[in-house]
Amino acid sequence: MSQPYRVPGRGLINRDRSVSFTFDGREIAGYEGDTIASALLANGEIMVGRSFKYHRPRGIVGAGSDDPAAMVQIGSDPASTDPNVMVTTREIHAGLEARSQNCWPSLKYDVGVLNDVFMRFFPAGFYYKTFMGSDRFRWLNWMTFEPFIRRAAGLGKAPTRPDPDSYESVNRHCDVLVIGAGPAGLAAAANAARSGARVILVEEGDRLGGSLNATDPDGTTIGGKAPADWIVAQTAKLAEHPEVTVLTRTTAFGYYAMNFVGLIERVKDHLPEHRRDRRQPRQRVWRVRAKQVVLATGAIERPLVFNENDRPGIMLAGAVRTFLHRHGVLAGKRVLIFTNNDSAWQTAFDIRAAGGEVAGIVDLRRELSETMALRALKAGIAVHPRTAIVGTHGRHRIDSAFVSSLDDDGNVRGSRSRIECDLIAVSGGWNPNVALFAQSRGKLKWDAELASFRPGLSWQQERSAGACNGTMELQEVLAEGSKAGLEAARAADFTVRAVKQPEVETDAVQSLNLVPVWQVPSGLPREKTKAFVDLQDDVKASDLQLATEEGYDSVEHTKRYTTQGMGTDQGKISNVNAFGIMAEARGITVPEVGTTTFRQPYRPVTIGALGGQHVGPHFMPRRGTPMHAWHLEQKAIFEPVGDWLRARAYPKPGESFHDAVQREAKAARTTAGMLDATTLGKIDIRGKDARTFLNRVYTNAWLKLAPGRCRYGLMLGEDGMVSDDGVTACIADDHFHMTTTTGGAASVLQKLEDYLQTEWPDLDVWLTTVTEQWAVAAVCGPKAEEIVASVVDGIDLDPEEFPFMTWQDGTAGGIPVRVFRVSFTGETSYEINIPATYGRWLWEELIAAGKPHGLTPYGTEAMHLLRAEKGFIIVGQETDGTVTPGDLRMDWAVAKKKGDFIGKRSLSRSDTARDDRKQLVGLLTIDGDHVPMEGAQIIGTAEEPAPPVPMLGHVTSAYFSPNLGRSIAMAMVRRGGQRMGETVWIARLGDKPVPAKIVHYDFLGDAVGESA
Amino acid sequence: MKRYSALELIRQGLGGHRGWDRVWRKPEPKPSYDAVIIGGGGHGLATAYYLAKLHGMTNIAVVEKGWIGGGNSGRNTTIIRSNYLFDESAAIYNHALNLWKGLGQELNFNIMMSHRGVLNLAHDEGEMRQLKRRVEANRLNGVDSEWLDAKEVKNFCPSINISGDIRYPVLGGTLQRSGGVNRHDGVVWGYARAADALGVDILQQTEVTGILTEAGEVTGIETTRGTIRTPKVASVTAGHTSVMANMLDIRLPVESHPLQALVSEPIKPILNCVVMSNAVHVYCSQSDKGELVIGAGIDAQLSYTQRGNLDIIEHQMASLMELFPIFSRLRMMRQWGGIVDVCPDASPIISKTPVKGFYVNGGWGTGGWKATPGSGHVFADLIAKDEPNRIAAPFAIDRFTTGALVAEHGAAAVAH
Amino acid sequence: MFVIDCPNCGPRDQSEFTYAGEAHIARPTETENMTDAEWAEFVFMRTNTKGLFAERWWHATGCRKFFNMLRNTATDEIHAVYRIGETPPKVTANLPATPAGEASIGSGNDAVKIMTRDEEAAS
Amino acid sequence: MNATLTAPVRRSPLAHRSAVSAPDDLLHLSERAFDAKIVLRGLPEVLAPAVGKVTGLAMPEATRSTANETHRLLWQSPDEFLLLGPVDGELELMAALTAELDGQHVQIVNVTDYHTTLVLSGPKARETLMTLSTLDLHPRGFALDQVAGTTFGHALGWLVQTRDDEAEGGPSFEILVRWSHADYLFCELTHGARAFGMPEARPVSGEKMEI
Ligand SMILES: Cc1cc2nc3c(=O)[nH]c(=O)nc-3n(C[C@H](O)[C@H](O)[C@H](O)COP(=O)(O)OP(=O)(O)OC[C@H]3O[C@@H](n4cnc5c(N)ncnc54)[C@H](O)[C@@H]3O)c2cc1C
Ligand SMILES: NC(=O)c1ccc[n+]([C@@H]2O[C@H](COP(=O)([O-])OP(=O)(O)OC[C@H]3O[C@@H](n4cnc5c(N)ncnc54)[C@H](O)[C@@H]3O)[C@@H](O)[C@H]2O)c1
Ligand SMILES: Cc1cc2nc3c(=O)[nH]c(=O)nc-3n(C[C@H](O)[C@H](O)[C@H](O)COP(=O)(O)O)c2cc1C
Ligand SMILES: [Zn+2]
Repeated sequence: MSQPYRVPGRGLINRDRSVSFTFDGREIAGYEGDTIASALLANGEIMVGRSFKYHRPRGIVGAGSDDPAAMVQIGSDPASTDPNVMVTTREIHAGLEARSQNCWPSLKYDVGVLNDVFMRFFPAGFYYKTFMGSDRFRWLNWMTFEPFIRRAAGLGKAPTRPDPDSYESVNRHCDVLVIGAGPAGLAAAANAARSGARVILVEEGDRLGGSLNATDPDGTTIGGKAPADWIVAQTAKLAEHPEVTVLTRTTAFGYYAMNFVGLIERVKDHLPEHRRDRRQPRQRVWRVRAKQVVLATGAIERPLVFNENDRPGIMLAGAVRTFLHRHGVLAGKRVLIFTNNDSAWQTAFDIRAAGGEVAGIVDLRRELSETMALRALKAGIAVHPRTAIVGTHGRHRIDSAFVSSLDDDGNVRGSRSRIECDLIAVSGGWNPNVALFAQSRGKLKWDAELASFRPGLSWQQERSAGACNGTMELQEVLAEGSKAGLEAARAADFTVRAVKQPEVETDAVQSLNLVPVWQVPSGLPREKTKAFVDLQDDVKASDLQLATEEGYDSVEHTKRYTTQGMGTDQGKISNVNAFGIMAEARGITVPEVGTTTFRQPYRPVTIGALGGQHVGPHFMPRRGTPMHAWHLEQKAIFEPVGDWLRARAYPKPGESFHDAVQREAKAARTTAGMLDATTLGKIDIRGKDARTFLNRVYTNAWLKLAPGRCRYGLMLGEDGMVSDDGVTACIADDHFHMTTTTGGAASVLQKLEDYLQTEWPDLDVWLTTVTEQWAVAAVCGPKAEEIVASVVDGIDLDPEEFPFMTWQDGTAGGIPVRVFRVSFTGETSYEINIPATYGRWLWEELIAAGKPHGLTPYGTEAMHLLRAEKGFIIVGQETDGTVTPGDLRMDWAVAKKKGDFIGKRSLSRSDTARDDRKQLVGLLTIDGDHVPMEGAQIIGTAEEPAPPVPMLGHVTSAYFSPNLGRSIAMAMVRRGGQRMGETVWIARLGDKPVPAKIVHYDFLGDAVGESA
Repeated sequence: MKRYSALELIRQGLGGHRGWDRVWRKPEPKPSYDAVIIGGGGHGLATAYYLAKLHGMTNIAVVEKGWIGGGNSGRNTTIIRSNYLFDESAAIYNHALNLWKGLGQELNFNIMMSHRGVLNLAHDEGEMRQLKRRVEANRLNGVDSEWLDAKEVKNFCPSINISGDIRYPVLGGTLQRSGGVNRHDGVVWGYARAADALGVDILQQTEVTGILTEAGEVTGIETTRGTIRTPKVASVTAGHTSVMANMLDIRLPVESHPLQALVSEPIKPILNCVVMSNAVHVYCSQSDKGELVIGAGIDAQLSYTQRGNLDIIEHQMASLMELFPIFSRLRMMRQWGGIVDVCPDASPIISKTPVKGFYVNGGWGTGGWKATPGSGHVFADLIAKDEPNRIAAPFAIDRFTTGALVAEHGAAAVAH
Repeated sequence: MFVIDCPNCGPRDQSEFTYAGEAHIARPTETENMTDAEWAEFVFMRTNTKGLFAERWWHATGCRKFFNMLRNTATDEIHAVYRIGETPPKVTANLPATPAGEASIGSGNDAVKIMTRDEEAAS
Repeated sequence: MNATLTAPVRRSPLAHRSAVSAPDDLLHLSERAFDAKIVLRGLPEVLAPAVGKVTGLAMPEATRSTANETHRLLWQSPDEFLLLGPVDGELELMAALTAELDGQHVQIVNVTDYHTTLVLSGPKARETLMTLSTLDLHPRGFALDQVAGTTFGHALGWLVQTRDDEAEGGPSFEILVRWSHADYLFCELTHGARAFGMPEARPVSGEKMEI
């Protein structure tokens, strides 16, 4: 394993540890500390994938998360394969499998390349202009073409099995969050740390130091130390402060309101399988609330936009340096430099210093600095001033470039000459990495010298330092970082004194002298020029120009029409170039063009990591009652009710759900049934104005309810619609126990607090929720009294003595219980409330006591059935937010004479007071065996006419009643209350409507049991 | 207007794409128009298009404070369906759906209308009941809609997890096969191009700052580019509906909330339809480009910042994991927010107002994209005739006074 | 997510709070004598202000108290919290210059991404 | 009393769980059930004399708690306090307080069975809580006797620090959590602490929901 592009003695990799992995099945050798990119490059591989639209070969361009298109698919396990992984950020380890993506059958021979052949017919937005079908060939429309387009689009492949890995999110508060650990960030963190502040330093890369790791170690000293030693010293200093947290492999992905910053830490992907700690998540989201933030995210190099600039082998000049110094890889044997600024010259010097060959420096500028030219001369590097690369050659990797000199107007002059090279290192300048600053809603300003945007006005508690602030000289970068660290600590209320800055000595090129050239002339007509701006989405300069000409000229329209910057890299290296080209096309300046919006995330974030630990079994609490385990043991069928899980029925072995419900419902009326009613909301209400309060929140009258008694109440919203119901008991003159629906418990309490605190603060009332203080077993049926009597002491349970709608205190096994004689079934019923911790005991005692009497536990389905037999409503089933008490024909529950109550005024609005509204009725199908579908619509004719069919209403509830031996249904029917005895029809899909008779909804009538 | 076609593409391709027409002009505002539409979103542009095309009102302008399509039209998850519960809603959304079907061809602009089918999932008894009620109402209203049990759901959309041991298992769902998604920008541009060709002036970067009245009647508008006289002003400003109405001291029952959406990185086809779920708050589809397009929930508070918060996204992703654990390793590429104008009954306002000549179309909240052509169509009718037609009438503002709400919470609860 | 300074509990994450709508809409008392339209004003109509907005929040997981908050809905900047029944304090906020426009900074929307010439000159 | 009954069994929400610990005493998690728990609503000045007399405790400042050997009083809001007392002592406590506060504008509610108490202690307790809570749980942000009602993932609870960070064994926190969230929270805490070697507990599940 020769690694022919590895440079001896250079790089911060561990040469003692070889690591190999596979790329498209071939074994590739590298070292610990390599990324896939650096290892591929070390082996002379530069092409890794195909572009999105034209399937053109794509190679490695950047050295970090700025790379636009060098992405692979990792792994082949259907559960854990990862698409779209950037080779420049993925560290290698044994067992890693990488595969090129978006190509078929192979990377080098891809049929999708046909798109490339026809590229001229596929300009920006071409799909808007075709595929819409024509008058003659309607079928030639999008539905016909879309499947093909879809298959060609997309990049990698999603896993097809659930993710085996876990994720988590954690919260942190800190005083100073420093983002980026280059020289600026390190200086900031060190200075802030001295104050004793809580500091978090985050670095996206695998090591601290940022661009210092990409600098020639022999050319620069900081405070007399080589860069690597300085980094070590800084790191050691940080480690001295217990309040400092340093996170590497962690990207700040989102800067949100109020200094809330999201970080994503890649915990284990860089490790081989056997070294991954099972106890650790794959990735972790840090949710950081920072008092102050220091942005030290560096600058991102931008390429030049020139003809045929997208071939593999064309790389950012800075990336070439990074691979050289960081990874000990010189990505080409013969490197041509192409630039409009000084910084790329450094690449030439570094290559020479490392013993590499430089094919020349092609510089667009006319004026070149003398010192630089001299250095080049000394290094034996040919310099071509005022020259442009006008084309390149080489199929899967460039082999040569064509250059032409430029005239005074910047046009191509004279003939093309060919320079052989296998790598072109380009630089079009540096863009301060302002993404997070912009996300924080700071305002950018245009910097003419950089020809780029830099931070202008801050909005949140942050400050930028170093290259992200447009400061490029190392000495100043350090000074700015230190200052930012101190200021941030002080702004977070810490005191700290400045210390002396280390001196920087460097022979590195620090000047820029940039002359912006947004599109390098090619001497060819526009349509013949393939000058790419966005290498991922295949956006060419000509696309931007065409969009502008067509009228999609605002920056946002151009972006959307061409998809510029809409790929996974979000245009990190390409956007500013694109803005420049748009500006030229429109004849205005770049700041006048403006920017598109920098949105979160800075870099794509794993969806699973955002979900964190709150997935699978941890998604939502499974709320259960104290008797829940008992229900589970009985193998009950459950249903989710909000976040509760309630037993729906208890089928016996071999029994169907339907039969179980029938059996349970029958038992409740013939012997005895028992329901776990714990989940009902319960509110303890106390105060001398409690009655007045109830009188205002319920529709009926409460002033005269005597202690010991209970009453049913309906609650409305101010819009007059029924929102909740329940029974409230008067415990004492100033003390009530309210129950609400299971689902309404939380919202009713909020609503009551709201009215008390904001509308009626003069009322002397306290509210406390006691929902889970009590476990509730509701025993009903002819044998209920006997059963309850054998468990509850201290109460005469005889219905004569303990009448319906009263309550009494007693004990069970010496434990105080409160028994309510309320009924949701119509049967004689005892709702026994016991402190929750005794719930399971009570339940089992009742089961045991009831056994000789045929006591049958019943679930919510039988409960629904039983209450429907008696015509009791369920809020949320009979009602849907559009139903008034009158619609329910429950006017009896609305006090006409008392004063105001919530929602009262709405009941007299013209529409609400109409007499032809839908009203609740009972329905008896003529065929008593037929149980209509809940939700079925009711129509007025025996045959279903063609749509639209006038609908009279719908079935809200329907059951087969075992106690009546036939089906029963409740329904909302237009003018229902006035149509007793009339026949309506229940519409059915694909079948004749079923006739049914409108009846009162108390199916059992007063013949059975108790009613309110 | 040069017609678009494959042939034209080839011709232009050979000629270096030099001969395309501008999609729309960049006119200077005229001193007066017969009507002015405020808001260059899908609804506003559709309104203008139908006013010009069907009512011959071509001396009109669309005034847009930013770039057309920059509001919710450019931010939505493009879910199209018409399976609403009440007759009034079914009428308007189905009207829209029918218009969508031929719209690309009518506008001569490919809006990439993809009728991939929309699944609405049910996870408990209550939802089943509600959804079945909707399916039945839809059927009788002539809206295509069918009930699928959990297995059928899985057959239709193989990437969904219907396992019984998730927190809220999928018990079934409804399917509207004619529902689907389209390309939001394409719709906006298609309408703009067609309206422009009919003579409508599209005035971008022009903000309406005031509405002029005399004796209770509209006489014109103030804009950041001067005064424009007109007897008819129609606000179609979505998130800013209240701001417009407040200019005339009209208060509306509307609150503006941030609503977020996000896209994943593009991947090869993995999700073949639109999936929406209420209990496990998810709505998701895959775009032609390959990204998963995922809608999040609204932030509770009102806000005009066009941004939302991370916690909403986190919860959204956890929910997505319930139904699509296979998406866990994919990555969120971009998230953004819109400002949605929510009405208390989750239905829109298409209405005259107490000020003669001032019309409001808004309150579409989280779900107005699907209505775009229908809304524009009936609103144009209202503006031209000064009377709402049968479809628009139920959505007049006075329903909040009379109580005749069109309470579509069940059908609209998941933001979409 | 906001940090909301609960008047009782101090600064807490927004996740502990429930938004409770526009503030200072008193429930009418003599409702019988109101017209349907007047009643609708109370029940449904909202100002929905773009700019400085008084709203109510409920510290649901903490003290369970409602309180008022002044927030600039054009930027989400929180200017004050104050108790129910109190009148909103006077504050200065960075408000949009036009009704539907954007605040000069902090809205995050299109118009305000880049410093104006005036701002550059001033800074 | 009915002779047929078995002796009452008091079962806590987490009776099916046992205490768990991470190696090296990094973390301990257990349930302490059946503390008497009483909500006192009323103004502090109204409550103070009675509380003092019955428990010997002073009223706590906002977001703080006061405690002695037998009782702890948590501030919950300006007019709401949660009194914790000896196990099984709630009825006596209720009676004593009711007697003392008779006729006052107060509310006294027994919520002993509403909540249970999770005790999380050890040097990694803070970090574990940070996986679920947005509070500033650094010692500088949350200290001994401090109280906060907040969310832990999707559960609600009241958090109080009952042992100082400097004490042997590290800080100790108690979370009062309602019955139906207790199992969720217990499991979430073990899940959040798995990096410290905590054995993970999985939420009880297995409810069959399809027919
Ligand atoms: C994240 C998200 C997802 C959504 N998903 C769906 C979905 O899947 N399906 C669905 O049906 N709906 C969805 N919606 C809702 C849908 O986007 C909207 O209902 C619909 O786009 C509204 O269109 P519009 O034309 O009325 O408004 P917009 O497109 O918002 O247009 C209003 C225009 O008015 C302009 N304006 C405002 N004030 C002024 C002024 N003073 N002067 C001039 N111009 C002004 C604005 O700049 C804006 O361009 C979603 C919304 C969002 C935010
Ligand atoms: N010659 C030139 O023109 C030129 C251009 C650019 C930079 N530089 C040099 O670069 C140095 C600037 O130092 P600096 O500290 O400002 O920048 P830097 O590039 O050294 O460090 C920035 C660091 O931030 C990290 N980062 C970026 N975004 C991040 C995120 N979202 N989350 C986490 N980490 C993130 C990067 O990984 C990087 O390590 C100076 O030495 C300067 O000379 C020179
Ligand atoms: C359906 C849809 C698909 C989108 N797909 C992409 C995409 O592939 N890449 C991308 O960068 N943004 C995509 N976006 C988001 C836009 O870039 C942009 O964020 C959104 O229109 C809101 O505008 P703003 O972010 O400029 O405020 C998409 C938006 C929508 C509505
Ligand atoms: Zn509080």
